[in-house]
Amino acid sequence: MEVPILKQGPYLIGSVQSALTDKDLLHLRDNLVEKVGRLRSRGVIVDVTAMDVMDSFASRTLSDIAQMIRLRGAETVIVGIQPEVAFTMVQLGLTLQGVTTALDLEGGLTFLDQRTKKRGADGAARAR
Amino acid sequence: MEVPILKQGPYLIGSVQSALTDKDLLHLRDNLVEKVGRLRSRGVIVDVTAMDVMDSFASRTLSDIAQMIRLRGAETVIVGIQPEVAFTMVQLGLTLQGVTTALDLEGGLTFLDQRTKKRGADGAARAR
Amino acid sequence: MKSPRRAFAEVAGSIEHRSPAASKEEPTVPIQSDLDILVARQNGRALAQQLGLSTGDQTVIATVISELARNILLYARPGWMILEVLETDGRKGLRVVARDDGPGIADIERAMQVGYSTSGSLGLGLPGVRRLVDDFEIFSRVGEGTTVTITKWKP
Amino acid sequence: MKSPRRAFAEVAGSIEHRSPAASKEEPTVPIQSDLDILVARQNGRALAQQLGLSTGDQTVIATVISELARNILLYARPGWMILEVLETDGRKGLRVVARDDGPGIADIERAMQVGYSTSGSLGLGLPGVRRLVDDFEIFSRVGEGTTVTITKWKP
Ligand SMILES: Nc1ncnc2c1ncn2[C@@H]1O[C@H](COP(=O)(O)OP(=O)(O)O)[C@@H](O)[C@H]1O
Ligand SMILES: Nc1ncnc2c1ncn2[C@@H]1O[C@H](COP(=O)(O)OP(=O)(O)O)[C@@H](O)[C@H]1O
Repeated sequence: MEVPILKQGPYLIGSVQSALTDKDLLHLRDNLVEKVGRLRSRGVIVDVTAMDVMDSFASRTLSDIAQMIRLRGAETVIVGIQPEVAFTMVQLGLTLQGVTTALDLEGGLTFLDQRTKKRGADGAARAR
Repeated sequence: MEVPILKQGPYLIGSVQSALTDKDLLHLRDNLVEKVGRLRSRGVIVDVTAMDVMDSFASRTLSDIAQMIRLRGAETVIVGIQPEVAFTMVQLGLTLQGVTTALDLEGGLTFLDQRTKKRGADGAARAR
Repeated sequence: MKSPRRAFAEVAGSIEHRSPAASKEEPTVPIQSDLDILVARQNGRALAQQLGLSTGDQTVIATVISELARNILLYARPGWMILEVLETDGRKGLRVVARDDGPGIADIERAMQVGYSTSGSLGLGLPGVRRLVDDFEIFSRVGEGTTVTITKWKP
Repeated sequence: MKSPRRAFAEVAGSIEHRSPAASKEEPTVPIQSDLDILVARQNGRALAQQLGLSTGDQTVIATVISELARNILLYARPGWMILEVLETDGRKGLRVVARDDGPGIADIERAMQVGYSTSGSLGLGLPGVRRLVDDFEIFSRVGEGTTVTITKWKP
């Protein structure tokens, strides 16, 4: 299932609607990286509320997305990781090191607003 | 013994009152991970002043708590590790890598205030 | 969330490699594509829910299936996932068997270490799975294949 | 905080496996649940305090007991902890014996390595315990059980 990507002002929001195959996740990655340049977006939110499993592949792909987006000059926030999913990820050793997280869409938007306010109109992203 | 979790403004404070069994610690973990989402907390403090022993299990569980809370978009600070406990932990190789610590409750609150002031009202957490 | 009881066995001997055809009543899901991973873990979650496992444990089962199926896809395709409900001594549990006729693993102990990977991947799969479940067994013979058997007991 | 004297022995031979019943005057705490770990380490701290060990060394004793009891719970339950006060050549010390009839350890040298774990755990317990105490001895025979004996001397 293709993940819809919505443009909301200077941000892109990828809203996962259901469990994803590996190919779906890779499409999401490629689409975000392409769109963030075409639409000159300053931030990206990936909402994973609907993901009931986050295995090593999904976790790695989300990290990759955040790093690729950063190299394109924008910020990424992963939002909506459910409690059971967080529990299982940590037991597996999947900690999304270096990736920003927020509780939900609202938290993600607030974070991006804060971050991008501090920088220029077209923004710039800094490695952590 | 159940560890009481107090809500103080945007923060949760888990205050260990006595030596804990493994099950008590796991309950603390599960309760914090659940509450941080339900109450939209921006930070969590675990006060371990009363813990006279920190073995590999306790140490790992505290790390897990910090990582799970981060995946839910909030910050964690462990406060109150006593000098003898710190000594023994390091000899055992338990260094709470990647986990933020502070001397006491006050130090923990100051840290969280600093961190969350920099970010939006709903906050977001980034791994170090 | 986790029972402290835990069994671990590494078997690398003359045990008969279990044929998937031998277990007739169990649903056997072949793993040949990324879509099969999805189907297998959805089956696993449904069975875990039916058994009355907590949503936390349902997530654990689905994730474990995902990791084991992924290894089959990466290293030993095709393979099979067998899901079964156990009942012994009044205890109920869910068993997952991931089985393949792939190249096998020469050094199992090494494969079980955090960070060891022959595919440039994270090397977290097998040790992580072991941490998530109650019982964990891996049997492998080079040139014949690998069987990983895990059980999650209902508390 | 630590005496420089330190003995280490790995015994894997024909020494008679010590029965907990043989030591009648010593308090033997069975380790079967996580609550027993708590009780054992509180006993240990109390005895260490009685003996006049520093609060630092009391914490060391309690932590060492916790780690050894945890290994029994994870790998070899049930087992026993025996605490005794030693007095030799005018020196006083506290001895902890952790004993089980579990599966034993096949390769002790490996089990003593930092990071080696068969449970996906940290693998810090045994090497860490050795670092914390003055005398450390481990005896294990596969199929019979494991005995770890440590001593902390009063400086
Ligand atoms: N079913 C299998 N068949 C053959 N080799 C396997 C299989 N599963 C795992 N392995 C081997 O074990 C290694 C470790 O696996 P794992 O811990 O899951 O990490 P990763 O998949 O990230 O490499 C793999 O890199 C691979 O060499
Ligand atoms: N009492 C015991 N009986 C059997 N095996 C044991 C026992 N204690 C330790 N072991 C083995 O030694 C390994 C290393 O132990 P340890 O250093 O305490 O680390 P960890 O408990 O984190 O694995 C364990 O993983 C286990 O295989």
